[in-house]
Amino acid sequence: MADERITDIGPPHYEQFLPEVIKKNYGKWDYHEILKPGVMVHVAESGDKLFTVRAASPRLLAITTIRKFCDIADTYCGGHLRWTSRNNVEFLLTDEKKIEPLIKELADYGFPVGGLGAKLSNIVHTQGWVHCHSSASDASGVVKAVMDELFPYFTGEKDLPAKTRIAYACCLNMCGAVHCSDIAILGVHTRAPVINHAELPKMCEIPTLVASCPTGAIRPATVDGKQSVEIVEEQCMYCGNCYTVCPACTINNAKTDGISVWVGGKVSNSRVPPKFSKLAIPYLPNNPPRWPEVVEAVVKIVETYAAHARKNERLGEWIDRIGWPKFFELIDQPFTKYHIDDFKHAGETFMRTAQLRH
Amino acid sequence: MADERITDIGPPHYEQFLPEVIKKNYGKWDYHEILKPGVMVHVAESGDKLFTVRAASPRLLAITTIRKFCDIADTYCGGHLRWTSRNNVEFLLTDEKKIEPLIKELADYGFPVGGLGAKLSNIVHTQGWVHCHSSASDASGVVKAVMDELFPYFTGEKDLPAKTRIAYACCLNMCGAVHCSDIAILGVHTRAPVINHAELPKMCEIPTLVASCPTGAIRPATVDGKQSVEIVEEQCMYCGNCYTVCPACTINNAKTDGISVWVGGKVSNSRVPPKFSKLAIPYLPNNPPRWPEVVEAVVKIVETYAAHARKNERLGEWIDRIGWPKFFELIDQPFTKYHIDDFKHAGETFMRTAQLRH
Amino acid sequence: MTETKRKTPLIDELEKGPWPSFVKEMKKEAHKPITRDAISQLERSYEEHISHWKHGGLVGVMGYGGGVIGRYSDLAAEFPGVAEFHTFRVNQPSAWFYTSDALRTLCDIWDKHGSGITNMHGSTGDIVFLGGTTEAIEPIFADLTANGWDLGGSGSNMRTPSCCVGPARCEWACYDTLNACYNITQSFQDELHRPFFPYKYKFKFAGCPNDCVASIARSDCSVIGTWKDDIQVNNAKVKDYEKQGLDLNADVCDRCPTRCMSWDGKTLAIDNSNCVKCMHCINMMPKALKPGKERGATILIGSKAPIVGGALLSSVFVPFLEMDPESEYSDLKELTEAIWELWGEHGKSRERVGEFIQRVGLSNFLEEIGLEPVPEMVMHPRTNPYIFFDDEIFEKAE
Amino acid sequence: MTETKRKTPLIDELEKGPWPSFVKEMKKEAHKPITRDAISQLERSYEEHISHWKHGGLVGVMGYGGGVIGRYSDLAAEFPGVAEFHTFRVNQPSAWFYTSDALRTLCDIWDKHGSGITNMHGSTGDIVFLGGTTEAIEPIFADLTANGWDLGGSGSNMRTPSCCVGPARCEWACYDTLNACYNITQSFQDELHRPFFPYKYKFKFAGCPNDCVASIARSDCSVIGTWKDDIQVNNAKVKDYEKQGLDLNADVCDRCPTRCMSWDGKTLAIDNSNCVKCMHCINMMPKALKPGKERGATILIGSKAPIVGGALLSSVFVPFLEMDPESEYSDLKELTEAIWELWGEHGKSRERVGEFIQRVGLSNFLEEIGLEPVPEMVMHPRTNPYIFFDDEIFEKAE
Ligand code: SRM
Ligand code: SRM
Ligand code: SRM
Ligand code: SRM
Ligand code: SF4
Ligand code: SF4
Ligand code: SF4
Ligand code: SF4
Ligand code: SF4
Ligand code: SF4
Ligand code: SF4
Ligand code: SF4
Repeated sequence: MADERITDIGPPHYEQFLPEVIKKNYGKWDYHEILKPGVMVHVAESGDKLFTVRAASPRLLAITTIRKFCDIADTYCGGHLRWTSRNNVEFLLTDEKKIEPLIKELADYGFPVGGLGAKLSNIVHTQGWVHCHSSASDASGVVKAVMDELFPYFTGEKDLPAKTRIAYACCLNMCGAVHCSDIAILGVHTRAPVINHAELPKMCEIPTLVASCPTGAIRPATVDGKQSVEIVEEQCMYCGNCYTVCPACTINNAKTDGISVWVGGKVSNSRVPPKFSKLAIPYLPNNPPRWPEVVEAVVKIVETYAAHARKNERLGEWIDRIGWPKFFELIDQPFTKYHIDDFKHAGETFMRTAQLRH
Repeated sequence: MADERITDIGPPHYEQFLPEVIKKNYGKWDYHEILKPGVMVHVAESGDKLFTVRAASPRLLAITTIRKFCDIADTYCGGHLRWTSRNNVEFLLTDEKKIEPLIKELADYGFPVGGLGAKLSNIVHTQGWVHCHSSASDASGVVKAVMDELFPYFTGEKDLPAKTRIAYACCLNMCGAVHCSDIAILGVHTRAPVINHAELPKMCEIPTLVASCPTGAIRPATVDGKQSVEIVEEQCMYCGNCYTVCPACTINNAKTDGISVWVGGKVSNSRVPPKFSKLAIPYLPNNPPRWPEVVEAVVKIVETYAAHARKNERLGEWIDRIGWPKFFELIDQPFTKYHIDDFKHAGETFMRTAQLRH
Repeated sequence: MTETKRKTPLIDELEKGPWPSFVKEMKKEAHKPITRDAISQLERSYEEHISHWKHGGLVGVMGYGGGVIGRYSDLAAEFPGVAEFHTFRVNQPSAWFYTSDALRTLCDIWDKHGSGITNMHGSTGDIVFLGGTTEAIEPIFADLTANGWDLGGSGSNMRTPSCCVGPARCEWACYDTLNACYNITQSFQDELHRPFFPYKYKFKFAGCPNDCVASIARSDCSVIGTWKDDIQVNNAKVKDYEKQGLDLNADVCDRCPTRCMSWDGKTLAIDNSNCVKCMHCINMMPKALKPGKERGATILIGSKAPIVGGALLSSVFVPFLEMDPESEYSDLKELTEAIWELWGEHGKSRERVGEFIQRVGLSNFLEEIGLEPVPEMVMHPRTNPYIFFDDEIFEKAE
Repeated sequence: MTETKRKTPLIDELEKGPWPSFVKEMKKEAHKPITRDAISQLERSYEEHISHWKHGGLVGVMGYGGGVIGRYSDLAAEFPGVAEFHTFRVNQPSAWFYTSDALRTLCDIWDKHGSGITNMHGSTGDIVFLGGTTEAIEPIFADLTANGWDLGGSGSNMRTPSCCVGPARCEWACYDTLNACYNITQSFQDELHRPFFPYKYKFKFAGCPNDCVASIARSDCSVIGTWKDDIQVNNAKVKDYEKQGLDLNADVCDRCPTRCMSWDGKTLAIDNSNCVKCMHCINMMPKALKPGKERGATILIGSKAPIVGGALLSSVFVPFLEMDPESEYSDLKELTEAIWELWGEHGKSRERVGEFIQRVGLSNFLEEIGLEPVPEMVMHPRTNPYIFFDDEIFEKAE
């Protein structure tokens, strides 16, 4: 019956989207090699070769662009392409000769290639002012401003010691691997939510709201005869969780929202276990459209890392080797009271050894 | 006035107790060398030499013995001796020829020398049944039983990879560096305190008592019309803190008290930062006078360590190198649910990497 | 390019520069009124330094609890095009492989019903259709399903699983990530679409410890490929790398976390019993080294972002699990169902499974789901003596 | 040997074996009734697997709040000798140096008034007189002070400070531990004897990072010697160690925590800017290497045993402090007084300073005592984004 509602079919099976060379050599790849910035080859046990050309993407794509990618894929790749876990787009070829024309066409259309190997890849990011209500800043705009400056590290024009992963999130919900990135840029609210006491009783359940606060800053209260809540300002650290569960607790603040910078996280198990990113700069102002303070700070960190770290040393491994005091000195940023943890497991981060550089 | 009470004079000034050679070379020592088990020499910049002979001690000493030590010191050391931070006694000589006769006299009196360098030193320990009310087992007895077996590691007859520090405490108060020892032997209570409701109101302040419990297991309750407390047994982890603040909460239990073994702690900042000891064996029975299960387990750990570790590798460094799964396999002890932390910062000990041996 | 309602000098600034511009992308669809208003409202945010979106009420597809994120403008009067501006999370195919045909179909659907702007992809992995009205929800869904596509997850349910490129293109894949991801997604369609958990539950499948989908940081269940036996070494090719300038000692052996390798100029000796499968040496020499042949995965549980109790990385639950596609991953599914049952019953609202485990204690959690404790689950045994003893200890001690 | 009241077959067992026997020691004083009963009661504990001591009530020296630990037998009827069996903590001299004369005086006092058994020494460092009656307290105290000795600490006060052998015999002492220990003890006599803190407060002085008094694990204030400038190297003597069989690479350079050294067979090159003063290389070659010349100490605060919030190691407060005896340690005293004032006012009863700092937050604590935060205080900056922002950030950001 044509009218029957189709549900729960799940995603299409991936196999139908795989190029022939992959179907044939599935699970039988022998090795890979990076041929030039943005281009690699995978060689199968059979001897077959699969070339990948990786192009930048702003992640936010118009269907116009996607259709253009389709045309390009038809021309060079038998219609085959994929996206990566960091939102780059990869074109999959078997004919080595088509690589250069493909790269040229992509470049002409505004999509440079790069980000492979020990390079800066795309910035994983979130919605920001384009779509999210709780964003302390825009996402795509900050990413664009930073990547314009760090562009040579993506294309390979400038060298890096190892893979470098920057991530951006527009609020503490951190929709992205911000908490485990070489450099994390994070929008922060810095003021307790403002409560709309008139709307609150209609929109929110007070017990859920009270329970939502990690520091217990929210207490039930009667305001103008209405059941509502009050926030103990000294206990609030602006996580915005109350705003998520109750729209009447507005956390956004045009004047005081800002951006923090975190460093030294990683995800891979390579050499050292995965690490969280640590606070480098607690607060920078929110200056659209190009966030010059943020861009400058991030560029400084990348340049310092590029100049000082050893080969295959991720940013966090480098800092662990030289020590945090030296890191703050090199990036020319102050160490402040905000850098010292005061959350649940704070004591676990105190320096409990006399092993120090003097 | 002869009758005036003298107070707050503090300890005597140390200088009056220092031998001449020390006064002369104070702060001007050049180097030291271990000459043989239990004997070392310190050479001053001036060329002067100070010999130290270190003898074992049970720490609990009769004044008869101390007077004997005084006689020995008079004979060989111009009356000079000291104790170490691990309760060994050190005789300080300038005449090298007197070393052997001194060692002989000490041995004849029952006090062997050793414990210097990469050896097992004395076991730091506590009161036990000799003097403390909250002890889950005796202290001196367990120490004696263990040291009798490990004796060759003290005298140097058997080799060790590095300094090895065993400590013993008779309850969770841990009066000694038990929590940072290569091997820690710890008396444990394993049952919730029994409350003497008749005595409690007379002896203890209920709010203080309730506040003393780290897990909040104690609640005010009225029992037989009297104000007292009740203990939620499932929440009690037998720390004995309530007993310390209130004698009417008896934690000692002849049937169920026992002994646990912990490994891999250290204090020095040498090579790796100081470390806490970690649980190896949660419970062994309390079997005086020789605690065979405890002795056997500790000897097994020491022998395994001696056989497997590298030079200058403390026990905890060795385990970190081979991994905990291998350690449990080698010492032939099970890994149980008790080994997994469930206290405040438990999550910080979970294995948050795929770096594993398979 | 169609005119927006107002000038947009601030965001226009972001059309400049070498990195592809999201503003250009938005403007490519500015012929649609909805998109035009989205652009104008964005300019307004740039002027005022604040978001103009409001929380969504409950919007969604009939019978599904997730897949659509409701969003409304707080400037609806001024920008009526975005009065409703919901997103649709379309479940991506394993490892984000497409054909141009398939993509064109998706573009056509989105062209017909929405803003024409997308995220390729959302952070969880979905294809995100960014900006559509409430009215369009059912029609979009009908068109999607008619063409073989379905929605992904949102809300307190299983979220859309994702996986690395794995055996499709990577020589290091220790199991078939694409197959596992597809199989799990299909098997748990109900849990994906109909929220009944305390909070979200994410799966990510990485073929090896390089973890190219960040599974250990971003999924409640992280499935990371690994191996049991010896690393496969081709010494002649190791030598080739050396000739090409790789410093075997400084760049490989000294960087091994357990220092279990050594190189004498001819043979790379590996003490495989101390190899922790970190991948570093293999990464350095893809032509010369390969993971062992006895392959499977480590299952780790519990990672999440900071809300509310602080961020977590996943922690080891099953050190080594075979991942034979023939088995349909029954062990993993059994484990998952046991976890869901326990957490589903006792987890608090908005408590991720990682936080739940910390609250009830890992040992208790394991006991309830019937998993034996093994030392691989912890970095080290407890350091505090606050042990809850059961009666069994007295028996064992005898 | 005097007869005890009853046979003691169990503890007699512990007279055997090569390690010196505490039972033999006790029996050496068994001519005293009090000691005889202590032995008998101990045998009883060995039979019954339980302690027979009871909590002390308030016993002590007039005007002092500490120094005596009250203890009573719960079998007083059977063993009247130990009905009261208190301990006396006598403040030891710096680094436990004695002359035979001084020791004989102490023995005579204890012979006259008590059990004749001691601990040389207690875990905090005191000379412990083990077992005396309430009646004997004042006479013992009078005899002690008349001979120049005083009691140490117990209860909620400063506890008896102790120190390593330091410059008296050790070539690595980076400051005068004996002098510092003596000076601090004397300066804070009131705080030592008259409890007014929330809980105990311990000082330990170690001359270098080897920390031979376990200060970092066992004292609220750990003073650990260190240096600022370059390690003093005598390369000829390094070579000698090599000749004698030391493997410079494996045993020294590879074990350096920051790998900041290398040895080419002639020169030991040290990148001193990355040396963390761990002592390892110096420990390995006392004749060849020495700490630098610009010496002082690191001040760390807060270590303690597990009760109640879990054990803690001390953490860095002042990375480097000069420890000139001429200064009378005024900086350290100022810091200490600031800490005592804050903790004294706001600490909960039975809350050690380390726990207090964790409760109020290190940053807040530092602000209150007027110490600037420095990165040496933490292993790494915070990982969670839960920051309490003050208004000043907006100014700074401009
Ligand atoms: C395409 C992609 C998987 C996918 O399914 O989409 C992928 C593909 C490859 N990764 Fe990856 N990784 C991809 C995301 C990741 C991530 C996840 C992330 O960045 O969010 C990680 C973890 C990053 C981290 O630790 O923070 C990741 C950590 C690695 C590593 C470990 C690097 C390290 O030493 O820490 C390697 C090994 C290497 O590069 O030597 C690796 C190696 C590779 C290889 C060489 C594997 C192979 O043999 O094919 C692939 C191409 C190399 C490259 O990009 O340099 N891949 N790789 C992802 C590309 C993202 C992008 O567009 O840049
Ligand atoms: C006498 C004593 C100090 C005192 O004032 O009483 C002392 C004296 C010396 N220590 Fe110590 N240490 C003494 C307790 C400690 C402690 C504290 C403890 O055990 O509770 C430690 C920390 C132990 C720990 O980490 O758990 C300690 C860690 C060291 C180290 C570092 C060892 C390591 O690598 O971890 C050295 C360096 C070495 O041995 O190479 C050292 C070296 C030395 C030297 C060689 C220093 C010197 O040049 O004179 C001294 C004699 C060597 C020896 O005993 O092997 N001393 N030493 C203590 C003797 C205790 C005993 O009777 O055994
Ligand atoms: C769209 C997306 C960001 C993006 O631009 O890609 C997103 C968007 C939102 N996330 Fe997220 N999250 C998205 C991936 C993530 C990830 C990354 C991941 O899955 O790998 C995380 C971190 C990992 C994790 O799950 O912890 C993430 C952690 C959160 C959290 C914090 C959860 C926590 O336990 O800490 C929240 C808060 C909440 O659940 O209320 C959240 C809440 C939200 C909400 C629903 C905000 C809200 O309260 O309504 C956002 C809707 C924005 C919008 O306007 O569309 N989002 N969110 C991602 C989903 C797209 C997709 O389906 O592919
Ligand atoms: C005598 C001594 C043990 C010994 O055999 O040497 C001792 C004995 C007692 N300690 Fe201790 N502690 C002794 C050194 C320690 C140490 C070691 C140190 O100072 O280096 C510690 C660990 C370090 C620390 O301070 O944390 C220690 C941590 C405790 C604790 C747990 C404190 C904590 O914060 O975790 C308690 C419990 C309490 O304070 O109520 C405690 C309580 C006690 C009491 C007073 C038990 C009580 O509640 O009445 C014990 C009296 C036993 C008795 O019958 O005499 N004792 N106590 C040590 C003092 C002798 C001396 O003055 O030299
Ligand atoms: S990080 Fe915060 S503001 Fe940004 S998309 Fe996620 S929930 Fe929204
Ligand atoms: S923003 Fe976070 S800390 Fe502040 S009141 Fe809301 S939930 Fe609590
Ligand atoms: S460890 Fe416990 S039982 Fe032993 S002396 Fe200290 S307080 Fe007493
Ligand atoms: S023993 Fe410890 S946990 Fe148990 S009731 Fe007493 S204070 Fe609480
Ligand atoms: S996680 Fe491993 S298997 Fe998967 S793409 Fe990355 S390197 Fe290849
Ligand atoms: S995979 Fe990692 S741990 Fe194993 S040998 Fe290679 S570098 Fe060492
Ligand atoms: S702590 Fe350092 S200075 Fe003091 S005795 Fe030990 S090695 Fe010597
Ligand atoms: S003291 Fe320690 S850190 Fe410094 S050079 Fe020597 S071994 Fe390295």
